[in-house]
Amino acid sequence: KGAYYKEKKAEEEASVPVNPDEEYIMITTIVNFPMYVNHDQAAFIKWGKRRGVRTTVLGPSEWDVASQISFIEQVIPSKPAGLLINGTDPAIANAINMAVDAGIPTVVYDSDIVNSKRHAFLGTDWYEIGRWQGEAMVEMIGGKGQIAYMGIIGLANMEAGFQGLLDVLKDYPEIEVVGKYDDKANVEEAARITSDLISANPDLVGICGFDAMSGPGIGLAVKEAGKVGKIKITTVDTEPEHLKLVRDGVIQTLVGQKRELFTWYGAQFLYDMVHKPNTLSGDDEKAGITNIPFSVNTGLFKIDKTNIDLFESPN
Amino acid sequence: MGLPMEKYENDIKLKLTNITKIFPGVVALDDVSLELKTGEVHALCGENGAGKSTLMNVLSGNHQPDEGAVILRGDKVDVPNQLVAQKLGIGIVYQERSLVNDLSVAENIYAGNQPTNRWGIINFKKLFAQAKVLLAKLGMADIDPKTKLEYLSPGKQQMVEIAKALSQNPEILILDEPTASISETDAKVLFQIIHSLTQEGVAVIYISHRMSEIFQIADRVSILKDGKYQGTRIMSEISVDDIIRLMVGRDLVKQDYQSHVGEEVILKAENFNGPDFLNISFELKKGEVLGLAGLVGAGRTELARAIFGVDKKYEGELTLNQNPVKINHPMDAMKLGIGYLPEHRKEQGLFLEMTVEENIVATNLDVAVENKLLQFSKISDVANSYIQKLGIKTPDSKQKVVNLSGGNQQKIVLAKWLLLNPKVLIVDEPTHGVDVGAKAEIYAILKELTEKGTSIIMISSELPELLSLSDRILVLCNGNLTAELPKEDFSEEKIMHFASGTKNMFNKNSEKIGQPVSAN
Amino acid sequence: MKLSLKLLQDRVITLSITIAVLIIISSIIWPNTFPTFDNFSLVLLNLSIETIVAVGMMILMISGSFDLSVGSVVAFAGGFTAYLMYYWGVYVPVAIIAGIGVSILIGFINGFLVARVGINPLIQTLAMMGIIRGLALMVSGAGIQNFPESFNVIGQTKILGFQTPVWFMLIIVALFAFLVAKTTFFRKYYYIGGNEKAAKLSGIRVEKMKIYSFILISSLAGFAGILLSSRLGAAMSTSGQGMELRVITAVILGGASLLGGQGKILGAMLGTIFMGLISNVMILARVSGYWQQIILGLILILAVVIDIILKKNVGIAPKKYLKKAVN
Amino acid sequence: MKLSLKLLQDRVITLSITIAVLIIISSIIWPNTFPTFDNFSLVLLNLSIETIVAVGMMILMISGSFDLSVGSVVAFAGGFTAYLMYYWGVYVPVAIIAGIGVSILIGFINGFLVARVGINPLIQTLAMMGIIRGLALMVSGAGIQNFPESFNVIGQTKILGFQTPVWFMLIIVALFAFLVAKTTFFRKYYYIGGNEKAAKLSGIRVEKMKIYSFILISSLAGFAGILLSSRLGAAMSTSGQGMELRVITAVILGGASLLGGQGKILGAMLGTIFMGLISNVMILARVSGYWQQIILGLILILAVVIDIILKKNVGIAPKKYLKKAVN
Ligand SMILES: Nc1ncnc2c1ncn2[C@@H]1O[C@H](COP(=O)(O)OP(=O)(O)OP(=O)(O)O)[C@@H](O)[C@H]1O
Ligand SMILES: Nc1ncnc2c1ncn2[C@@H]1O[C@H](COP(=O)(O)OP(=O)(O)OP(=O)(O)O)[C@@H](O)[C@H]1O
Ligand SMILES: [Mg+2]
Ligand SMILES: [Mg+2]
Repeated sequence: KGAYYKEKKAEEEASVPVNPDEEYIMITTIVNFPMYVNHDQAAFIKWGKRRGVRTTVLGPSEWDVASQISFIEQVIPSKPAGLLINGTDPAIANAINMAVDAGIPTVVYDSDIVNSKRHAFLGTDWYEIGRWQGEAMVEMIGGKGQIAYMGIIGLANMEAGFQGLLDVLKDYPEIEVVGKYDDKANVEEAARITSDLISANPDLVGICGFDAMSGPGIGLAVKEAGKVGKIKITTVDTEPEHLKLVRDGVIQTLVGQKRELFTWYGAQFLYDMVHKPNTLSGDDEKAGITNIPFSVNTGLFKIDKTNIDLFESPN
Repeated sequence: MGLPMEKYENDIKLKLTNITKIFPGVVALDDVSLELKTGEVHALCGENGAGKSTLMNVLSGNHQPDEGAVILRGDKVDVPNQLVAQKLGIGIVYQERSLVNDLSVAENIYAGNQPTNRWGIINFKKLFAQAKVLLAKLGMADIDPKTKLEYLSPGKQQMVEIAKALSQNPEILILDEPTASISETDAKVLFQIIHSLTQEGVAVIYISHRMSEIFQIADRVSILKDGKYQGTRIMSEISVDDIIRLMVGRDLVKQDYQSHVGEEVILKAENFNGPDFLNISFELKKGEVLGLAGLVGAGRTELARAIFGVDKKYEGELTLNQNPVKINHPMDAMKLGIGYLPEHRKEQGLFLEMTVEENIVATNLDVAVENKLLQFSKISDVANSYIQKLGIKTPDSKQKVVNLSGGNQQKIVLAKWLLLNPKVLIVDEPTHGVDVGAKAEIYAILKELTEKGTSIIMISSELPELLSLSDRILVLCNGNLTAELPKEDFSEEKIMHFASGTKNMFNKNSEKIGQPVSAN
Repeated sequence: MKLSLKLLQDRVITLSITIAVLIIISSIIWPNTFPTFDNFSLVLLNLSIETIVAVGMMILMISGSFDLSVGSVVAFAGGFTAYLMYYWGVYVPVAIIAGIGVSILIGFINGFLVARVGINPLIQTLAMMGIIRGLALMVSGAGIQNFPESFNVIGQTKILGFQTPVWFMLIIVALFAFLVAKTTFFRKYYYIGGNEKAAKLSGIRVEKMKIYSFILISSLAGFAGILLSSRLGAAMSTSGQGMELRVITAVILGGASLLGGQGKILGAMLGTIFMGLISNVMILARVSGYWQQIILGLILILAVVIDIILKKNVGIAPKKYLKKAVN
Repeated sequence: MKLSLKLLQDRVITLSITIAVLIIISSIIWPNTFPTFDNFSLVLLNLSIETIVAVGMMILMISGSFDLSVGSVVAFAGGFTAYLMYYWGVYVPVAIIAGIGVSILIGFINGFLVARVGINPLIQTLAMMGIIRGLALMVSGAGIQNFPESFNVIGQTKILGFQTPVWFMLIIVALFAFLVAKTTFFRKYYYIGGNEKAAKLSGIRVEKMKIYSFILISSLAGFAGILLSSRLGAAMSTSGQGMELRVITAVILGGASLLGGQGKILGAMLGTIFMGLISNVMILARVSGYWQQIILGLILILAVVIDIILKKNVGIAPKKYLKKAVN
């Protein structure tokens, strides 16, 4: 009898009609940032197509958290089915709460906004990204030598990453960190800093990069200085450029983030909050239950010479 | 000077027929026709705002006429822009400055048409050589054509303007108040050049407010009034008063002013030293008009600027009614009741893009303040009262100053200072480019001030006005005080002697001060 | 007729017209979402911070200068105040005063080096922008949160449906609109912008006045930054990035010119309102990705062209033209 | 003596002195790492792209204008060329010509709208900056790579120890230094910048000339962008971001003024070299994190102050002074 009951539910579920005007909105910052477009947004839009619901991506074109907040606030009146928000900075907490209070299912991805009322978070711990890079680097350089690292200074997630890296390195007294640099997510800047670093520190052995543009920039400068292989590079993200640089042996280790999963499942969570396939009580709302996971760590993955062939670039 | 005309027996070089030009609110030119003969010097007279410059701007392609035609050597031409005018052989010395500070003298002279090889590469050697010749021709052999223009004195810069026009060796040369800011000597050079040009058949249109000049060099004169053509006369058959009557529509009462010099010394300067002047000491009495004569670049303006606290780089004691004062900023001077009407109104006197009324109250916004707040109605009232008083020609007090003619602009600068009714007023070239009528009015205003007890220091390069207005004249030469002349020994040649340094009353400080940067 | 034409000379009028048209059209397209009190109050809230800075920028540009360091000052003042409250437990009012104090100091340094020493304002304020951004990173690093409630209320309270920043904006705009129009002190900036030499010869203490204008914009930026921290309940070292250009754009849209001598305070607010409405409309239209930048750019150009066309109907346009071309 | 003082009026000289001093001191402090051929050639390589743009910016600023859209044009031209080669398999030379072609078009639009229609250059080029950045994202959103080798060699070949971009930079600087110094055509920009009205009155076609200058900078930026793609072996939609301000700063350091009429092409290169050396030296000095921005700012100010002090020694300083303060 119980079994029969379950099946019936399943059939109903399958036959829930989708409303094509049901709109799910993703709000990020630097909305045109290639890494976001190619991973987060691509997966989100793909999900929307599969589900037959409307997906919209909004956000300012610069890294401008205040503006991202204004985007969140300004879409709330239009009562979207759900909001998928890039957790760029703790400062967006108020805006998130505003959405939650307006009764809009709200999921945060990439970095958690702990002090907010968000219904769910999916992402990776940036601290871990730092640790992974650190461990890979330590192994490659045999625990000694000069290294430097760069990213966008002042961003909460980056700083967490830097911390992770430093925490690994501090166990290796023979490793000297020559400096922390701000490449402003700009290839030319990253390249300039790197080649200056190479001139300034002839026996530099490694560089760690933390934003999507660090890798290509560092790689370019290392190539141009003829130091390929002599200077080990670990960095984040898996753009075509990154993969190519790994294939060419310029970058040794990439730490990938499974960003597609952030938004695919993030969107799915929102959908499930709306359509309540699984109710956990007579009235979840009254019971104060959200019927989706509270926090999901999608985990990280590593790309290096050993597995690069499995990642074929779109180009 | 009728000679060239007969030589080219009356063949018409240029005809302007029924030219009309309308600006918003103003009919600048109303059906003006003009004939220009080969080899003549044709003077153009008219009050400020009569339309002289506008007519010339039409002729040289800077304005397009609303009606009328330009007929050059018999066939109708249209002059869409300055370049075409140049090609047609029309050269012009503008009333306003058309030079660039950051370029060399030579490049200013040959703006846009430097000598080049066939790939458009400038031949600087040739450029500087040509410029040198031209400068020499204009009596400026001492000036290196490589000098940056801004290092030249305002007067010399004006000569460069003239050189620029001549460099295109034009068939028709327009001179729009060329002598307004140059010295007598430079003017003489210019007149010689004009003469020799006419011999070669060049026709010259000469605009000036200085009657003496016109009678000196012109063959014929045409008169404009409020944009309307008043007729053309042969110089030999007309008198100054006739011209003025045609210009102004009435006779000018030519009065000579009585002095209002009091006893008490208002201002006393002792051993003033600065980059452009040396050991200047003088006294100024209540109600006195103290003339400051000198060649352009003599350092008069610098002295005035020093007293007024504009340029801090000078030393010397200044006493105002017996108590010593230190002036570090024009505001200090104004608080002490000293005013300064600067020499180059467009650069230093006016806010061209602002309205007439805003300009008039610039020195003293407080006149329009009621219980701590500005009242715009009051600004207009004050302004209008001065527009009346000085007879400033403007559609209304809200007109932008940039659209007014030179003379009216000058009156506005003067109004700024009357507003302050200062104890001491320094006026630097107060009648630059001002028509005879307005001049007379300005003289009257200045005298009226002295009557009320204001003392005036008057810098002027126009000796006649200096002689007629001053109670006493100081002559500067190259930064040195060379003479102090009481009214009884006023005479042009005396002053010229002291001004050019051939004579010196106080030989005590005859050591020359190094010429300022201007020289090299 | 003549009057109406003359009115079109005033950017405040022309821009108001443009904005009105924009509002009407949007209300027709999105009758339920656009012309709502909520929407407008949010639009105003989100442009309030920039408008407060724009007021200072307008005064600076009237005097013929500008300041690129405002964005950094916003971040630094907010961060510094936060730092004092969070790490040193300084009393809220004291911390705020300190935050505005340092902003004034920054403004003074800018003003002194530009007006007295004679450094080109672009270089000076650009350099300052870097320096202060660095200091902002120093004080607020990855960000500071958890302020005393008494601080958060400043920017998070709602009065008559509008959140406090909106009220602060309105007060500041009204105040300075009044001062600039009605006091001799602020009037002098028009003369300085109109012709600096003539202004000096008319007895205006140009250098001092310039220093004051830099102090004014810095302190407004500082206040804006503190207000932002309070509104967000957090201080970010990245806030205010790129604000300088957005503000200058708004102010020029509002009638200022890089040459100086022109502009009204009200114009500054209209400029930011126009920009704010555009981005609001684009959100409602769900314009996304690169289209956002493309369309924003096109609208900007369009807005200015409309303004020029309106002016052109009056004879003196060609000259206005030339002037603009020089700006 | 008098002569040497006169020389100090020329920013090219004063900046060269500053750079020389910087190099000497650094060579003393870091004898083995700083004064090496590798270091210099890398410094030059990293400033080559910006310098090519700076040449165009210098000419534009001599004429009294500027262009904020260059950074976007760099990204777009590079992306567009890459797009043609990669997706349509267009022949390398054709693709390059096309890339420069669109840049010329962009420049024409900027120039036309600024010079003829009379849009304020700041607004116009800022708007264009957004539009073109959007287009850049459109063509090379994901980033394009794997170009034909014949394209990559353009920017990746080494000749006499210098990589090709350095040579392109030197050629372009030399070429335009010559043209601007020696041809009537380019000299005209000094008249336009020095006194636009006077230029018109002297029969110079101001509007046409302005349009040409915008076309020139855009095509230089386009070329720079293509060169960058070739050097990177990839086209990235984010490249050139923030370049406009860095270039303008370098050009002003090199002697240009926002008022126009001043500057030499060589100055533009000296400006970028100075900036490049500073960041190089800072990394040698182990300056890192936010200290980089702070110290860079301080050095910028210092450099200008030195320049002013050098000039001050000459009599006419006060006049110059006044000018600067206005810039
Ligand atoms: N660009 C302009 N816009 C509007 N009005 C103008 C313009 N240029 C000149 N005017 C007006 O046209 C009239 C003639 O001016 P114009 O400069 O030709 O007089 P002028 O005879 O040269 O006077 P002056 O002897 O003072 O030079 C004046 O009323 C002036 O206000
Ligand atoms: N506003 C100014 N700023 C700086 N230098 C000036 C200024 N005005 C004049 N000079 C320079 O000062 C020097 C003395 O010229 P100045 O004008 O004082 O003599 P002047 O006798 O008044 O001649 P002018 O008849 O031209 O007024 C000249 O080299 C001139 O270039
Ligand atoms: Mg005239
Ligand atoms: Mg003088």
